[in-house]
Amino acid sequence: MDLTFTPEEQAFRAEVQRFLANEVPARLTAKVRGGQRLTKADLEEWHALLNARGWLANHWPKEYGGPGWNAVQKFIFEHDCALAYAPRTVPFGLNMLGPVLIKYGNEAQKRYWLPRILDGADWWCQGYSEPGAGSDLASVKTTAVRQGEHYVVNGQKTWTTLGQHANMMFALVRTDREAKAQEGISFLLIDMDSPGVEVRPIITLDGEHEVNEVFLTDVKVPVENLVGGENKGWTCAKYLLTYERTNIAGVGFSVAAMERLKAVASRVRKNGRPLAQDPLFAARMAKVEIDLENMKTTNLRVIAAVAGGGVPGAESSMLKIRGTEIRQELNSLIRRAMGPYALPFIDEALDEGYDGERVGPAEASFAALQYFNNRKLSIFGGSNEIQKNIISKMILGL
Amino acid sequence: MDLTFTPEEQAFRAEVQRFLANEVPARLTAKVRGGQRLTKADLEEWHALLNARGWLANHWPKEYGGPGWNAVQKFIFEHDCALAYAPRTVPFGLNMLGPVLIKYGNEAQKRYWLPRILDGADWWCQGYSEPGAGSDLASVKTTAVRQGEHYVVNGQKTWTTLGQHANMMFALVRTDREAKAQEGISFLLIDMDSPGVEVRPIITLDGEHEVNEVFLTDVKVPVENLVGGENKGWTCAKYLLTYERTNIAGVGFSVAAMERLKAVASRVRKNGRPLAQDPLFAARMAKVEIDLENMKTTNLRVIAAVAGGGVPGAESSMLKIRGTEIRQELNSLIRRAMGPYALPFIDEALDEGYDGERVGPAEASFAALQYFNNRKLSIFGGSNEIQKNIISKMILGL
Amino acid sequence: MNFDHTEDRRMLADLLQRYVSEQYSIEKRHAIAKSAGGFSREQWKQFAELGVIGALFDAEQGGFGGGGFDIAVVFEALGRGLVLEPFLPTLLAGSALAQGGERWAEAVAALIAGDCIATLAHEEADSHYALQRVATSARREGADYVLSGRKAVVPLGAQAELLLVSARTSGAVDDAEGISLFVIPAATPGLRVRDYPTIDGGRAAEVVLEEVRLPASALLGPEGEGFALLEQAVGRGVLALCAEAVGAMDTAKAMTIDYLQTRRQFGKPIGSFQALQHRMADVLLEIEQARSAVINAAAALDAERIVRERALSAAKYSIGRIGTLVAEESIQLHGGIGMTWELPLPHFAKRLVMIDHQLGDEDHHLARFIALGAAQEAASAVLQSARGTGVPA
Amino acid sequence: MNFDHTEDRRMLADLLQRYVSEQYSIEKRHAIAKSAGGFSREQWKQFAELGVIGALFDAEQGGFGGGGFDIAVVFEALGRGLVLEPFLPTLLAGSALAQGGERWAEAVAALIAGDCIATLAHEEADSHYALQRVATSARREGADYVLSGRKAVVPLGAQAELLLVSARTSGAVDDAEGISLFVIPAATPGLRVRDYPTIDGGRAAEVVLEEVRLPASALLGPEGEGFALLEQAVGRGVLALCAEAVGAMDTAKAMTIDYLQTRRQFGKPIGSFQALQHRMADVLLEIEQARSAVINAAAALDAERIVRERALSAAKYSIGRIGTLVAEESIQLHGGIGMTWELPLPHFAKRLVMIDHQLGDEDHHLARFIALGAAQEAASAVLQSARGTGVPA
Repeated sequence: MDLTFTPEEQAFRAEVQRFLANEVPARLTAKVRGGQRLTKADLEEWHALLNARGWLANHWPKEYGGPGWNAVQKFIFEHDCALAYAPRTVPFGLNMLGPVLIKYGNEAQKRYWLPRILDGADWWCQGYSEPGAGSDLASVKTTAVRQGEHYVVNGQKTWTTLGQHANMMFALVRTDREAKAQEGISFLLIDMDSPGVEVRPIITLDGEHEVNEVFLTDVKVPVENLVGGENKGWTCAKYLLTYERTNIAGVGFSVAAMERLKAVASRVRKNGRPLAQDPLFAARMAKVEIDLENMKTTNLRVIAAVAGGGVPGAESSMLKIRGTEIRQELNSLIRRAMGPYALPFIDEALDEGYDGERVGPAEASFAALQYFNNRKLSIFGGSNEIQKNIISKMILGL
Repeated sequence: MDLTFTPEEQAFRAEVQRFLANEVPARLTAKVRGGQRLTKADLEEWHALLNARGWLANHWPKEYGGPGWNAVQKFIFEHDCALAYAPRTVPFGLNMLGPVLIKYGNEAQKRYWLPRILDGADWWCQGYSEPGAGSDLASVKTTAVRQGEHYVVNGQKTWTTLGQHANMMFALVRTDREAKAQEGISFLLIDMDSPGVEVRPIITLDGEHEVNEVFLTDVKVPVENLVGGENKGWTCAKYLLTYERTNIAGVGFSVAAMERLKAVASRVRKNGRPLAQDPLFAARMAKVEIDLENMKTTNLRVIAAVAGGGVPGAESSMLKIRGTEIRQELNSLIRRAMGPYALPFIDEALDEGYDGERVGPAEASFAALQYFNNRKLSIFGGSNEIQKNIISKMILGL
Repeated sequence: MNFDHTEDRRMLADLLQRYVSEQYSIEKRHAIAKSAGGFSREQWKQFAELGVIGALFDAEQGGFGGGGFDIAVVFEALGRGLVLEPFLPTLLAGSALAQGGERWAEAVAALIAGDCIATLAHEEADSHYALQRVATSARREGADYVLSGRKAVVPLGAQAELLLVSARTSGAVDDAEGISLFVIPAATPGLRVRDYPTIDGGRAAEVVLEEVRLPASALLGPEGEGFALLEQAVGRGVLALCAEAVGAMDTAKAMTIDYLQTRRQFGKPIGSFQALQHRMADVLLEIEQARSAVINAAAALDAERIVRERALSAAKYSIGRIGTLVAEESIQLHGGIGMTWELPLPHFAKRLVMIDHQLGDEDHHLARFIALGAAQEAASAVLQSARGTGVPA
Repeated sequence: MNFDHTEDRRMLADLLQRYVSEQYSIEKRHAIAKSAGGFSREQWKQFAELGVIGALFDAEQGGFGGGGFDIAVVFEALGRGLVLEPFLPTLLAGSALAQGGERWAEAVAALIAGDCIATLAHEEADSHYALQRVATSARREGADYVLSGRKAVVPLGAQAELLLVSARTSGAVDDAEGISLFVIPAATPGLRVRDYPTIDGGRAAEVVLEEVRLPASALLGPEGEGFALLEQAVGRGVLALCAEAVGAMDTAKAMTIDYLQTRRQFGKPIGSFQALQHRMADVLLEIEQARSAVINAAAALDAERIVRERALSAAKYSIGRIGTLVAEESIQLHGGIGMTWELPLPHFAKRLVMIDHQLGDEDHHLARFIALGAAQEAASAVLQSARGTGVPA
């Protein structure tokens, strides 16, 4: 057993760090560090940079344009990106649709859509959730009726993250109304510019527009946009959901947040001393730091098991639960560290180029906001309650 | 709203405190304070003392020998008894059977049994739980078949606390095997000296003998020992279970334990200072102290609501849950305060008259033991999980 | 012992609760929050007419309440509707002013009538809730005082007509002694205010004092002895925030129970899932503990200092911990919908979490509770040894 | 990065696990615990022959292991069966002896062969886990040392033939400097031992040193410099306890899962109740975190001091917290039956809780982790400023 990186892994890491240090525009990392909003153009710029380097679709096989990294390399990359305050990538095309197309798409679909994910020609969004369905994904109500060479789609999707930027959506639709639950579902690629598609913003509790409702009224979708065969969509859906994500624990984000927290707590003062020396706050920090140190190794153990041929099952649910709890706790502590300065909410300060007077510590502009926004971590992507159901099902067999 | 005691309540309290200071043998309070075992004779002595004063059956109406106290008086009495390290009373006759007889017993039963509870002629134990039933009390399997002027009882009871001392047991038995669950149950008074009654000890994890199994084989019970009518036993059972107990939160015990904890933490030293000044330990102590201060008022609010004609329902479940959690936390902290001295386990030191060398702080002889023993608090008397079911049922109506 | 409110207090509570529930919808609240000042002067005047402001002051001060339970019932009712009007700054500044004697009676009367808005400008960038930390200085120049410094996150600092400002006339930055209180009209030269919204829908401001020259008559109470006044006023504010939180918790609880009962998933109401039931049971239980903490604090408001301040810190600690729990659990139990602006629930959640950032958070008050306890024990040890009675080991 | 054990280590782990599960039943354990010495010499000899003791020492010391992961796999396997034999005292005393050079090689060989029992007598009544607190004194008299003091809760203090005792040759009671280590045969005059059982089935003793006269050759390592040796030995003991706890957790987990699957209530297996499922899921998740903590500590055992000690304290803190959780939850999920002596489960629970009382509890190690972190940051700040690179704000 050896927790240190091999010389090859170290060399790889050095290469990643060089790239991050030299090639990511300071403008972008400054925005991430400052908790500012990333625009569509920012995200496209970052995708293009990674694509130029061949690192964008790092989960894809080499033949489709992936870099051919192993699990440890992917972990290193995502970890160091977070530490360098690089932007996140948008996962809908890269991590969700891509693997489904690679596994279930036909040749024409692969040849057409995969390169467009890489070069940014398409911005994908997700059409999984429906109002009132929540974690019960199989209760799809949106229908698709075949009429000649088209499906005619009617229904409503929700929680469509960044759908306002998307020109394409992959969606679960019901093609057989007689079939039960998971049968009768198909996986369709829908052009968002088609007549009958309407995107309405959902404003979240922090006042931000990140998610959307999408209304689909008599939307015509060519039959060649069906992936995996009619009524076989649930197979694609499940594959997408259980698709191995090295980053489900978000360890990189947590490591970055931990560094941030330590820096804040050394800067902010209480009773004339750094907050980091306040016994109660120090204990909170140490507890989450230890939990994170443990999680780093738990995460790597799961990655190692997968690389060795194992399949992450209940383990990835554990990573999801504890990983999001740690991120949320770190957000909480950064918020707490602000003291009364958690209150101010200066909307303009979240946009690039803001040059108004700052209020409070540097993190004050986003600390409470990120805390509230990241309550979503334990809800979206399969709520932590659903993950506990999975764990007990797989372990208790009940 | 006024949280202070009225002059009448203060006078009553002074009277109770005088009694406790002057009339409880120091030998008994020393044993309670030192965490030593109370013998049958000790408990009988304490009952006799209270009975002489007319305070033994403090929940009973005056006409049956109760003192006629209101809810606040009962609370004051139990609170100050705990603070004075007075022994506990044995609840089976006083708090369980007594109220059932008063409500459902016939005149002859009341006239015969109630005085015997007061004067100690009978030592009662409980025949509710059965092996494999746990919190599902209605699944009684012990049968009672009427034969002439007797019932013939067969079956097994378990978790019979202090059954080794008892000469009488009140038991739930099934008198109609065709009826479903709660129907067909009867409430019987069984003489433990009858042929066919066998008591076997259950040794608990701390090595103590406090609970028992009771085997009943062809035990003949006279029909006049039936309380509340054949097949009507569930009514008695429920009444017994929901019978208003002012002391379900155990606030008195917790207040005494809190005092004890503070004294220990000022005496034990870490890094040359009292443990009470260690920031982490101080925070643990303060948290439970605040929780207890809140619980005191929650408890009184429930008592006041009952006194005002309200019925404690979900509230008494809340008191049970949080009350036992607080007691367990206090036990934990006293254990923690022992440091390495939580380990020694000198059995003889728990008996009266031990004059061997003491090891560690005064509390070391029982701190870990009480901690382990009191894990039962959240299990027995309706587990805390069952209490949460009750709360959600009554509030969520599901 | 008696857990019933007086008839008057119960009537006031009922009246205000009904008023808030009927007249202060979440839509109205959003509109008020977005308005220029962040609260409604008209609404404020109505509250004054209902006697709600007066309930925070005693008869001598021109009100008809002013006890711990008066503050508690008023703020609990306000919390149920997330009322934005300046009750807290009025209570903070008004409590201190009302202690200042005859000279300030007129100002207090104006507050009670709803004709004047006052606030307390006390916290500073580095104080992180420590009450005695005051770097803002007030130096004597002839008959005047000249104040310099910065005050942080002052509630309605830009809207108030009167600012009650703490400044140091002597002592080191952390001394309780040497703090003086000054009453400053908003228009005073040298006062610079930076107004901003807060994340829970309110308004606050950074207040900069640049050589603000004040006549000696601006001083409230004796020079250098402002701390006791400050502590008492802040204590009332702490009680108010705690009660407000319990009101907000009750609303969040009702909304969450309603959601659990009506929302269906996997073919059943989600409230039928035992894991969620048990978590909701925990939430209910904690809210009852929070309610008791507020009762304890209200009951202790007239007790001797250590008893009073310990009960207040115990309450604020409890409210900080439980408020955050209730906020997080009620969002989580709602799932995605609990994250949306459209629902009233998350606005209650935001307010609950932000209450922990006002007048001292959970950690601050836990540490303070410990420190006050140690002081209390030291004092009683001295007393006991003087009496010749030892604490039993 | 590599998460597989070496072939040798895996074989040892498998062998020992099988041995413990087949040869060390709970009945046997109860019998051994009740026996006069509290452990079985015969059993100990068998462990020696299996090479398990040798696995705790490296080749230079006469063993064939001695690495962090060797300690971890051995103690994890022991924890699965609650083995009572003196692995921990042997590791503690042996690790220090093995650092003492040639002169102690024979003693170490006897330990490895299972022919001699040694223990570490270090803690004192007032130390409450603080490693540097030593009041026991050793004064020089001619060529001899004379030791006086008391040692608390010494594992197998009455059964060991050799006691490694810490005593102060200089410095104040809390100084890390001035601590010396002495090797004392059990029969030495002036050594008084009070033997007693422990609540988790083991044995310990109070050791009183009354003017114990020792030759200078009894000194292990240089005079006054015993702390580093002590810290390293205790560090290995901490790792061992953590690994033992993970083994015990695994057994408690398996028993609880089995119980949830088979025990029926209200007509269903109790494992079908969602609230219990979610709590069990939490327990599983925490155990995996505990396992990772042990891996981190084992991997850091040869790292520089602060890194090593921080990982050890992080592990002991994690194990203390999680061990208690696993103990309490597995009893609670078992219900009443979990409270009975007859069941193996509660004995695992007792051991898990008591591990938190050996070599520093949860709070002690959390505070130590914080203090070491502050020291580390201070050191790296000095280094950084020397290099002229600042930490980004």
